[in-house]
Amino acid sequence: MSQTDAAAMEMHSATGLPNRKVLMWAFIGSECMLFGSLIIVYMVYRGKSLVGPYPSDLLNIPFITVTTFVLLMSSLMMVLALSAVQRGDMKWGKIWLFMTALLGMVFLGGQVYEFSHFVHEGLTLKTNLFGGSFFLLTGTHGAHVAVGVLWLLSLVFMAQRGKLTQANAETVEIAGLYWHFVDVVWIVLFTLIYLLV
Amino acid sequence: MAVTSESPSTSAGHAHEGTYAGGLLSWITTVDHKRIGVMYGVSAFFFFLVGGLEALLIRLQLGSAENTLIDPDLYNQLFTMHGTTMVFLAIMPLSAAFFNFIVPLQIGARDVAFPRLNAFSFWVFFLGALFMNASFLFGGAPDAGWFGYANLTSTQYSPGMRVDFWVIGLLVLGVSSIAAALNFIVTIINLRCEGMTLMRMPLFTWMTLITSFLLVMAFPAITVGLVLLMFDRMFGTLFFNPMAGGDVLLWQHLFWIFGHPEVYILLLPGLGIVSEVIPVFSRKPLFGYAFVVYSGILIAFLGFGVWAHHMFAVGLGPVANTVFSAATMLIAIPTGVKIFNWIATLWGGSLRLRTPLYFALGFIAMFIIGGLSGVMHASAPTDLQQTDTYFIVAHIHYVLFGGVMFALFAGMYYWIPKVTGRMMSERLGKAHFWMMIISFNLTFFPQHFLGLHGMPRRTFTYESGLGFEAMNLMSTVGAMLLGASMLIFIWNVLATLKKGAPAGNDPWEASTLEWSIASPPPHYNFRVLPAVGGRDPLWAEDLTEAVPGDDPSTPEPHMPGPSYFPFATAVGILVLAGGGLTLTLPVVFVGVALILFGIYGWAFQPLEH
Amino acid sequence: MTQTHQHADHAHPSNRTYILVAAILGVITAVEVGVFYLEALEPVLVPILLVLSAAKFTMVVGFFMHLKFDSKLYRVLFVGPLIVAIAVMMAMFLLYGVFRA
Amino acid sequence: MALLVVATFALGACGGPFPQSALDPASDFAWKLQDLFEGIFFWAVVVFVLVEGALIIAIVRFRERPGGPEPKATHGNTLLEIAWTLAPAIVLVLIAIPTIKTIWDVDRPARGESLVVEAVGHQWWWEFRYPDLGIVTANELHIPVGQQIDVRLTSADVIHSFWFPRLGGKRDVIPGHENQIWFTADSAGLYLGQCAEFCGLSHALMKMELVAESPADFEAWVERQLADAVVTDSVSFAEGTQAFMRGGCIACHAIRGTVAQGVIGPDLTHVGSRRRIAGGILDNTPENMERWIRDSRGIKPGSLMIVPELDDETMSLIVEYLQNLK
Repeated sequence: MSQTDAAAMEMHSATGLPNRKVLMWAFIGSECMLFGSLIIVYMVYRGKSLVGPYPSDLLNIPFITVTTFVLLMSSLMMVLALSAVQRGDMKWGKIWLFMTALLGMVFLGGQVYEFSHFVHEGLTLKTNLFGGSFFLLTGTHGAHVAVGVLWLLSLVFMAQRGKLTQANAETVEIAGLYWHFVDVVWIVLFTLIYLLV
Repeated sequence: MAVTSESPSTSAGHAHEGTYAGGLLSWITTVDHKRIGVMYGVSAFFFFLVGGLEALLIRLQLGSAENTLIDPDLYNQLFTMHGTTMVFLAIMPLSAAFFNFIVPLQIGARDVAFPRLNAFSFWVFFLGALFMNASFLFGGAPDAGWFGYANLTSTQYSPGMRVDFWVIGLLVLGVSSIAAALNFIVTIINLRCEGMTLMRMPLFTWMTLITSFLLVMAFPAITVGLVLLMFDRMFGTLFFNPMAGGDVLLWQHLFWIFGHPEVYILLLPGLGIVSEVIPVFSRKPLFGYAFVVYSGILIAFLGFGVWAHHMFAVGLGPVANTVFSAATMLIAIPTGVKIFNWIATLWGGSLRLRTPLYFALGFIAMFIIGGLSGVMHASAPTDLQQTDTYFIVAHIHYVLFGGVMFALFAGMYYWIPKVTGRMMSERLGKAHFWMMIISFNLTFFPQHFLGLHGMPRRTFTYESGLGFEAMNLMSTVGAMLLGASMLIFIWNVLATLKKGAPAGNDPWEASTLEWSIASPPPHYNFRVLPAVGGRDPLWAEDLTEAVPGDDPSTPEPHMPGPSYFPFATAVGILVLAGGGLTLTLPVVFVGVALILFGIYGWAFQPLEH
Repeated sequence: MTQTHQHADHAHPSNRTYILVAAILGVITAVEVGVFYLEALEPVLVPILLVLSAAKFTMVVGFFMHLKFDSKLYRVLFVGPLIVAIAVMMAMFLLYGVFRA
Repeated sequence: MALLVVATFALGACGGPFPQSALDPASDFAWKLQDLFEGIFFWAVVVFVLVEGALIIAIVRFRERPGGPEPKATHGNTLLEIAWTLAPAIVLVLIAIPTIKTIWDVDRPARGESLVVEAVGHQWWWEFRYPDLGIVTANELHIPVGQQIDVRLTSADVIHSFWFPRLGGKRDVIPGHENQIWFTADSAGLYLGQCAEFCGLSHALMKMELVAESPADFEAWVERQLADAVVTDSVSFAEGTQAFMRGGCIACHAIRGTVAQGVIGPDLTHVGSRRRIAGGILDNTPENMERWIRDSRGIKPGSLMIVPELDDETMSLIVEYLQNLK
């Protein structure tokens, strides 16, 4: 929402905390339960597939380690972007934001490659319980990454048109919270899906 | 009655009936929390009547043994939609109506934190509710129970679109609930007026906050369950297919991880209302405020640890049953604490026996019964006899009707003067109360015995000779009277709108901030944002210091302008739902395009016009 | 009254800290994968991986999301539901014997 | 005290008798639940009287009186709060102890000698197998009094729930899981049961019966069930057999000793001996059997039974044939 909100409504904040940031944290709390439930499904069905391919047949640890690293680094880009915007350094702010989105897209590209490889190897949603729960869990995460990429690109676009300035650091911060959370979820998924086969 | 007709602010009160002025378009684009609250209230009450009508048809069918009035196909649709409607389309949005109208007033704010998100929540709820009920016109309503146990909901055992309507409808309603809950979390945390610390918040606001947290934490679990089911039905996944190793019990876990907190989502707002009404009409502050607050938090927290008590008969084994039995019994303690504190509030008071208090007292009396029968099936072994029988039907109605609906009616009688600016008829209100409480007990008390004597629930017929006839007939007669009692309420509301006496600012001599301003409140609520120095600001010794009031010398504050983007986004979601239901990609794209259009327009439209 | 609190989060870590944190995250990830391939660690694989992953989780949330430095309220909003989610997950894992060998 | 509780219930309830009542236990399992329930019920009554009493006293005593004093603003009392936190806690402990004892007594596998019965839930009828005796039947379970019965529960389609209220609590019948329930009937008689988990269109019409009889009677019943379908020389029997095969019944039904070996529907080897047909909803008379065959979907909506149009003669032959399968 625009900057004029608070002024227009004389909305003071009893806690001194920005409304949108409180909203984002509460939303992230809710997301914990969403991914928690999806993880429950994946873990409960781990090893319950009646037919293959099974996780150990398909999961490519070195490959996914690379994309995991890419996503971790995108989080670094994100904090650098925020700190640049907070300093008023919009040039670097824009660059770091774009880098974040770019690394996000690389991660998504990796996921697309992984998915199509699995499908090629005979694993689809309908093949077995592993297929269904794997695609649903990582797919939901991927959708979150995609939304984040769109969001970040919108911010880059706004910055390009001069509509994103130091005064909007909060807007970047909130997008950042979302982005880091998506990263955090992947940290958990990486361990549970790929390493605890 | 304490109508402050001489006070200067009453004249201001008349001036504010413009709060509701304007045509249909102004309602569609409104972002005013009061108008949204009214829309929530009216539509939720409409769906309450729809759900009630479904219940009456069910009772007509069960009025006699081996009755053939309603065939099983229709019967299963009716009980499924009765449950779904009452939970998601009646009680939750009725609570939301109070959240919307009352909470910003109680905390001394001009609106909620995100007014357009609020409008969006309402429209998603309303369109989702229409979507769910539209199923009646397209091949029949959902018929697998409001709990939708897998694998009865699979395409093999539930072909057609009925269950799809249910799955997609609930997903849509979940969006609405989570958005609204996030909004109220921020509103209550951030928009409290000066001096209103957390431990000075009115109880209703407290319970709204706790309910909102429950919503954001509980809904994701059912969302995941529904998505699994949707994938099974639409894309052929195997999540709930036992032939492929899928576990049908996983649905039950996910459903009840949501479903038990959901019970408290339904209940806590009612507890909040009663905690407001009782002190006001006892003329003394709430006894043990902190304990009532903490017990609410404790109930909510424990609510996440008891879901498997809905599954005692599935054979989880003695360890799980012991743990979940014990955890469930624990909940009785904070619940008891609340009841004792209410009675202690009454004790030593000067009870003004007006309609809101009647309903609040009726709530306590009925809720005790529902609580005690609840303890009976908290014990896993006794539950083996009671689960899935009419005993549970009786229990849930003592909690949700005798409990929650009585509390919500207390809230309606209490706050409708604030909403409309007019007093409701005491005579009709009390007639409504007595007819409702008598017919309620006539309907549901015998059902305890029906259950214990072996009548399973969700059965469209019962054989003669099992001894069920007399009690079922009693129940049916009671239900008809219960339905009729609603007519008194509707009559009362209509008469109030037409010729109710002016309410003034504070007809009940209440203590919270919503009563410090005109009825109905002006669109900006407070000309000057109030500041409070205690829990009961209007009862404070020095009124002027506590509440600045509606000082006409200050200019009217600017309020956010109307916006059609929330409505457009909600319509986009409805279109998307329709596309998903029929699996037509073009419709899905149109829906997504509408949603994106709505969100972008929304994001870039300044709040003030 | 609100303005005075607005920038309570002045104590931002520097970019140097961020890069250090990112480096540690990368190292932990490498260690995780290493542990995964070391057969000698097979019996303790699960606890090691869970601890390492929790450490990464905490670092991202604490430093990148500023939870370590920000208002306590955000911590309540996040950690409350997180605890409920973890408790529910643990209960379900126990009911289904997920970590049973 | 048991009597007192039962009397209270009888007074509170109208109608009756209640042949399917959980309050009339007839097995060890059912008695355990009943004893526990009575204890909890006692405490519920005590709490009910105390709390509702306090509420009523408060309402009557503190009604507003004209000219009465403004009430004193009390804000709370920590001692009282502790007291009314502890009081229900104590009552709950008194309830929890026997509860947990009973859980560990009933939620465990059967111990000792028992007669194993496999119950398979179908939409909307029950298949019963006695694996040790080699008997397959439907909707009517026979057991000897005084012998522990160990019922293994599985489902052929959706979730059902096995429930004979007088013989104990429910246990869900879940596809993909095997559940277990065990009990010992303490007196001979006919017990009524019914599916308790909503299982689709005709859930209300999924009934079953249990005949508990003396060991000698049970032995006799086993003998009769073990025999193949009765074969007589009468012409109508042979014709009936032919008609049964012609009518397509053999696609789903089995009659041991004949070519009929279908597995989808109930085993009809001794259908003539059963008290009821059609999933326990119709008395087993020739008229009812004909009605059922002609209009199974009218009587039980959603029933899977498909019967081709039969002329009157074939129909009467089939009915007579089935009635003779004692």
